[in-house]
Amino acid sequence: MNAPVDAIETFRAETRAWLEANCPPEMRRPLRSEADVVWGGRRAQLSEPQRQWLDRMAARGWTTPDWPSEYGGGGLTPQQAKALRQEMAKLGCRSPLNSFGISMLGPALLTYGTEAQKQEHLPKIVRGEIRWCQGYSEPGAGSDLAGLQTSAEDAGDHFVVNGQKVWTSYADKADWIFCLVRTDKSVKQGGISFVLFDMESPGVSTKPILLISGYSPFCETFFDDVHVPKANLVGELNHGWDVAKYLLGHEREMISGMGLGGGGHKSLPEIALDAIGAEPDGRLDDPGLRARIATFEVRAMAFQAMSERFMDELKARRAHPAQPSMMKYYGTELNKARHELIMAAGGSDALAWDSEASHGGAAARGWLRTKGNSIEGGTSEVQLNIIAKRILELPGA
Amino acid sequence: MNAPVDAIETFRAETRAWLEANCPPEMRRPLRSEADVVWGGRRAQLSEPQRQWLDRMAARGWTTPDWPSEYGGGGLTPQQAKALRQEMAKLGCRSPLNSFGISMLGPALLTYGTEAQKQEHLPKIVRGEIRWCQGYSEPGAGSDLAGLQTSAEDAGDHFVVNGQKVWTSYADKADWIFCLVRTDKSVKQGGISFVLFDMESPGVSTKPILLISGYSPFCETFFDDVHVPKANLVGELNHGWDVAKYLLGHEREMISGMGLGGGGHKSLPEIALDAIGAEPDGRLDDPGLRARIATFEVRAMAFQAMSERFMDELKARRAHPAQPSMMKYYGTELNKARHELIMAAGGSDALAWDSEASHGGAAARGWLRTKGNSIEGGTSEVQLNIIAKRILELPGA
Amino acid sequence: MPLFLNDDQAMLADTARPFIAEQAPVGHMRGLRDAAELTGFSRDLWARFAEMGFTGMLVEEAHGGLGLGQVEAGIVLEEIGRNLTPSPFLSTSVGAVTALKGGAAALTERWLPGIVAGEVVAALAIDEGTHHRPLRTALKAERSGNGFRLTGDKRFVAHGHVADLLIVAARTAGAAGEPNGITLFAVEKDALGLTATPERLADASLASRLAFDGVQVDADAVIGEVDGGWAALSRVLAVVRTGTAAEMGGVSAAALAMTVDYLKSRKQFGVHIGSFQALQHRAAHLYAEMEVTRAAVLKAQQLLDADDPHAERATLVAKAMAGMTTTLAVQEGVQMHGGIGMTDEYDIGLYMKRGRVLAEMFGDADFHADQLARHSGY
Amino acid sequence: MPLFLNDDQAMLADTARPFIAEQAPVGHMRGLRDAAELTGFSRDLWARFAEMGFTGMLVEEAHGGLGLGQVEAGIVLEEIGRNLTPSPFLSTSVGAVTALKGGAAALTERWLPGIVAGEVVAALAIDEGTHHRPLRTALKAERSGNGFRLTGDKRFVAHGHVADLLIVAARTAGAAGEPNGITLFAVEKDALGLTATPERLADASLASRLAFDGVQVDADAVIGEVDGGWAALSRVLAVVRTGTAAEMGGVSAAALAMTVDYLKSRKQFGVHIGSFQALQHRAAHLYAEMEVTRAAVLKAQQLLDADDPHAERATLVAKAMAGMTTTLAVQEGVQMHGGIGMTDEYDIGLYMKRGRVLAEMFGDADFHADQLARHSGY
Repeated sequence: MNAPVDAIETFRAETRAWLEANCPPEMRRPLRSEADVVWGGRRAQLSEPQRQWLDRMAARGWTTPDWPSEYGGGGLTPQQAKALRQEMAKLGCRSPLNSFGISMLGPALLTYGTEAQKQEHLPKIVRGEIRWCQGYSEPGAGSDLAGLQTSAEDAGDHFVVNGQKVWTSYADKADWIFCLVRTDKSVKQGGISFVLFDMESPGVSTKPILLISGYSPFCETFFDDVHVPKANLVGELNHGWDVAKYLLGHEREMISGMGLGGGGHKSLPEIALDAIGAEPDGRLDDPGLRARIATFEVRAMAFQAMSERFMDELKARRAHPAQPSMMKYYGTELNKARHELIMAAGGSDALAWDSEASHGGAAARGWLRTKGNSIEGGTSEVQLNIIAKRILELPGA
Repeated sequence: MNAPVDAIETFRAETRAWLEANCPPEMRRPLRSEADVVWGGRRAQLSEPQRQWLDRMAARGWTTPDWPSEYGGGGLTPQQAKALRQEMAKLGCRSPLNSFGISMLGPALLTYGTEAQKQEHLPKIVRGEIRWCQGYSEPGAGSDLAGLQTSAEDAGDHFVVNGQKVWTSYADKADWIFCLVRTDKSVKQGGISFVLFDMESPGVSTKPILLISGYSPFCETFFDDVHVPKANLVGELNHGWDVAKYLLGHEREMISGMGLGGGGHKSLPEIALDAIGAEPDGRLDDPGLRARIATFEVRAMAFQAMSERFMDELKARRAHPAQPSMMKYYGTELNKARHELIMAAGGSDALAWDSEASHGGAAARGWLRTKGNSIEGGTSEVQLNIIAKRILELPGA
Repeated sequence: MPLFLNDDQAMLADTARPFIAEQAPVGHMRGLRDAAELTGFSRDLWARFAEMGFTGMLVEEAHGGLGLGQVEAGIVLEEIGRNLTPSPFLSTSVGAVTALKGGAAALTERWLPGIVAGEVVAALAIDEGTHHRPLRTALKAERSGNGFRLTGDKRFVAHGHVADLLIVAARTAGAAGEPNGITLFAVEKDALGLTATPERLADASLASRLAFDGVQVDADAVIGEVDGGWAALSRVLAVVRTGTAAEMGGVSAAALAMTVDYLKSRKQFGVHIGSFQALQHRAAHLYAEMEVTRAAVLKAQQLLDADDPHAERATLVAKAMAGMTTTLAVQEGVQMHGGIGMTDEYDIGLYMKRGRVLAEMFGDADFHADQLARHSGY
Repeated sequence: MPLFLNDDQAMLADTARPFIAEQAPVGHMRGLRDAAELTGFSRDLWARFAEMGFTGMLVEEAHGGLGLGQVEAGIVLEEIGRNLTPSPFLSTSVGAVTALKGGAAALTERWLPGIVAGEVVAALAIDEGTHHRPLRTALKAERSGNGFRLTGDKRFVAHGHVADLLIVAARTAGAAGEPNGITLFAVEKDALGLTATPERLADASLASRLAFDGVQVDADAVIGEVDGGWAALSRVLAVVRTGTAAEMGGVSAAALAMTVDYLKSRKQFGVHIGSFQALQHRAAHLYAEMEVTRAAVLKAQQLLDADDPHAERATLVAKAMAGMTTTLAVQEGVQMHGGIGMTDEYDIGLYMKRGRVLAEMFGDADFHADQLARHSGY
């Protein structure tokens, strides 16, 4: 299966040349704030370079490099996809498209979707035409998905959905939702199905939740007699858990990636040196902070190796099925630690909330945003429970 | 109740003068190893300065400054006792006598003992004539004292004791034991009594436990038909728990005191500077270790204030009854942290195990010894359970 | 002196706690924030602080104050922290009053009555870079005419845009990094050439950047000795650092209380989440850190009040501990609240923001631990 | 190359694990310790290492070795760590072999066959102070006759008292702290003027202080370039630091496994202590640290084997992570074992001692984090 080394090196060289020729210079600058991230969708407002970069990458299927080309994906081997990622990182290319369609729904559809569902939805995800959101959590349920209340009643060729979701990421900006609904009230663990529907369907409404960061990336989402065609059921009726769990694993992978920082941002030592300066011998002029940053950098680089190992093991189907919990736990805790250090490095400047010089309080708001990393997608405590039970096989209480 | 300030200052000045005149110079040098600690007892082998220092202090009752003078104690007020401690610390005077009699049994006898018991035992504790050990833990019971098995059967004017204890501190060197025994097998929580007996009684045998430090401060202790006069019952029959709990509180206080270090030892920064040296501007020439030591010093000084506050609150009967658990937890964890740093500061020298230059591996053995601090006298986990339940009033599982 | 509040102090706490909880609970701060209020605090509340005697509590009785000490100021500050009350109390009634005590009679007469009356607000202009480094004070004060001309910038000056009085650390001699050559000035609002640019911080408080463009002050604006201001500045820093630590104690205490309440009420998987042992242990650990920190802060206050030579060390310990403990308290608070802890609607996030600002103010835990190490000779 | 063991490496692991577990389990180390054995390891076992090909696994096939790399050496070292096996494998088959690879043909021919055959044991004489500071090498090597005279002291030299070959870092020019002027020497046992004083360490291993009292060596004892030994020394340090990290991986893995077994079997208050959530979370956290550390170590090994320019950085990360993680693993191990963890009878304490020695060896986590910071320019 492994491509010979020289074939990979040829691919790498061609890729680099193509990226250099096709990635607009604006798309090779560090992201300054969350507003610079391209999410796509019907209502997306992209700058010219963003649009160019997205279209060029989508044309090659490189917004989803390892998806099959029949659905618009890049059809790359794991080695090629890794080489592409590495070359993009070297040139500082931004990601052309961020999307829950790519990171969550797509893999689930590839595994559980019907051929018609794949043909309908995957190409639009690749091209960034449809923006997806996820409807899992409900008020009062938190990490405990078993208490799911949103109901879908059988009405012949469609379901009638009623209920309320919470923590729906960007529901107010999304075009479609993938959603867990209860289709059988007589059981607790089963009886849940995984459905897709358009957010413009009659009866759908959203209400943004103001977060401590001052942003509203999440919504409360309400369903009032929403009609969902049965063709939009993914996987088997009453077995939506399987799809959801598969997808949660992918979500944890994605969130755990945050621990790596990077993504074109200034490095933590750079931030600190800029804000604080150096002693004559070049050491950061704050010995306590320097020691804490150095220890953090050790962990961050080790986690970078771990992420590489994890991806390699996943591809080779050697990863422990609960390993995504470890990655999610470590990656999100690391990302929180990074932002605590960014705040310490920035000093009083990092406390600014809305000044222009602070890019609208980017440091402080980014810091507060990361506090949710270890809550969303299963809290750190839930991940530790999973590791203890499923990997260490410690006894239940 | 408070003595006027000038009376205290007079006492302080007189005390200092007396200490300067009476504390032998050898007893004002830092302890080099555990062997320098005076425990007293029938078989104690004291150096001449140790003997002098003990006898002079005992004559004034200052081995137990705040015990009533009718039992040989110093009869000092809390203010005077504090002034004595402070003056001893200033002059670097060693403690004349360490003893479980002083730190544990004495306070319990003062509260629960009969007049005859007080008259019999307290003066000998003050003078270091009898060395005591504690028989609480049993094999397999650990922190769970309710599973106590050692039995004491009623045989008229005496009990017949059979069973086994473990983790009996210095049982092989002690003269007498205070011991929990089961006097009623029909109940679980009650049915336990607190008795005293001579370790030379027929049927008592001990077996030292070799620890990872290479020392054997603890023993397994076996009782085979040991006769214990009923006059040696402390407190009420079947209510030994009350005495034991009272005493455990005192043990926790004592162990928590370890976090303070001091006691004539070299300070952590001194150890580090000696082993590593300084940069030209005087900073320790190991920036990471320096930062860790500085953070530790912050905690240690804060805990010193906490210890002062705790003693003051205890004296004023304002301390939360579960506060000793907090002190025990914090103090022992701090002491472990101190010794981890001592090892890091000492580098390869601190790893030596039996060379003369290393005082017989004092650093490494001391470090390993501290690992037991957070286990003995109730583990850190047990203390945290107590804080959560009794202070924060969090619900049971 | 025992290391707990004496009867008078306990009585003050019994007064201050309900007073501030009623007059300025968290909703008070939310109101100012949501109205995008530009003063940064309520002048009405400040007047009521004066009625209570708080504004002048450190001022000697001869000047109309209560003649109390740092322990008492800390009691008020703890309640301010507990309720996230926006107030110029620390900069005015603790920082500026301490500075003025070392000044000439003309200065104290000029300013103290207004402070006691709740009519004057003061701000401390110390930091120049992103981090608190007072020894590196570089704002230039050159002799000029009957006084001095001040040139340079200050930042992170809480209440700087509305203060009637600015306590300014400036350099009259020597180089940045040297204690000698620092001079403290009492500068009046509206001095020519002085511009204050207020900036909203994460906790919704307002701090200013100050530009001194050749600001002319009279010689009697000097507090204490010319070139010899380091000692006076150190005294001011000792009390405001300790005061900040006391305020942080209130922030942590409220965060823990709120979190423990949540743990007792919230159910998941059918049981109260407060019964999960992992959370219990973390809450208990936090409690221990908070108790130890509280003792360190009280110790610093008592030593300051006793003019003890060890007070400075104790102050470093107090502010460093407060930094570490408050950070832990708010982090655990948000995490244990789960999703709702991330919402603006719940208060715990406001405590996280305030804790962060206070952790930075007058030096963070790294700074204070480093100072302690230098102090101890390593 | 994927970041997990390839098939050949997995096969080696499948061989090495039962081999070492059978030949040299913890009881083997206890036996040597309790007999107060003075060699510090078993020569019989060393001969069996040779039979397995381990001794020469890094030696090129042309010289009779297996021509393998750091990943493979790490596999053996992990098993050594897991079983606390006393062995000169790291200093001889990893450290000395790497040093000699950079030397003249005469040197490799003199030493490699003996190492491959399991007849030669080597030691690395690098540290001079209490802490690992190789740039500060000060042991003096002066030109004298046809060669050099070595004067000075070394310490913390594992196997130094029995080694046939000593790899010695010395200074031929420049001042302590400068990379230029360091020269590596291959010094034979029994050289005149060389005294080794072995010392028992906490983990029962023996490390020596070496006194060089004008030890005369020929010019061909120089490994590589005179004054240019820093590069060679850095290569040696990179592999032994990574190797030590691999051994520490075995120490942590065994400590965690032993602790998890204990948590599953021990009952208190009527339930398995492994069902207490607080302990579960701590064990799970430890697992995560260990997985991440394992990845960092493998990454360093792969980059070293690929001669990648980022290998040195990865090595710093690997040893620093191993230091922190192993320390956590053995601390949690002893604490969770409770009282019996404190007894010599149980193995967990032996892991704590070995972990501590390895954490110190070739630089602790503070040192490596500091190096990484300097490397990154801050």
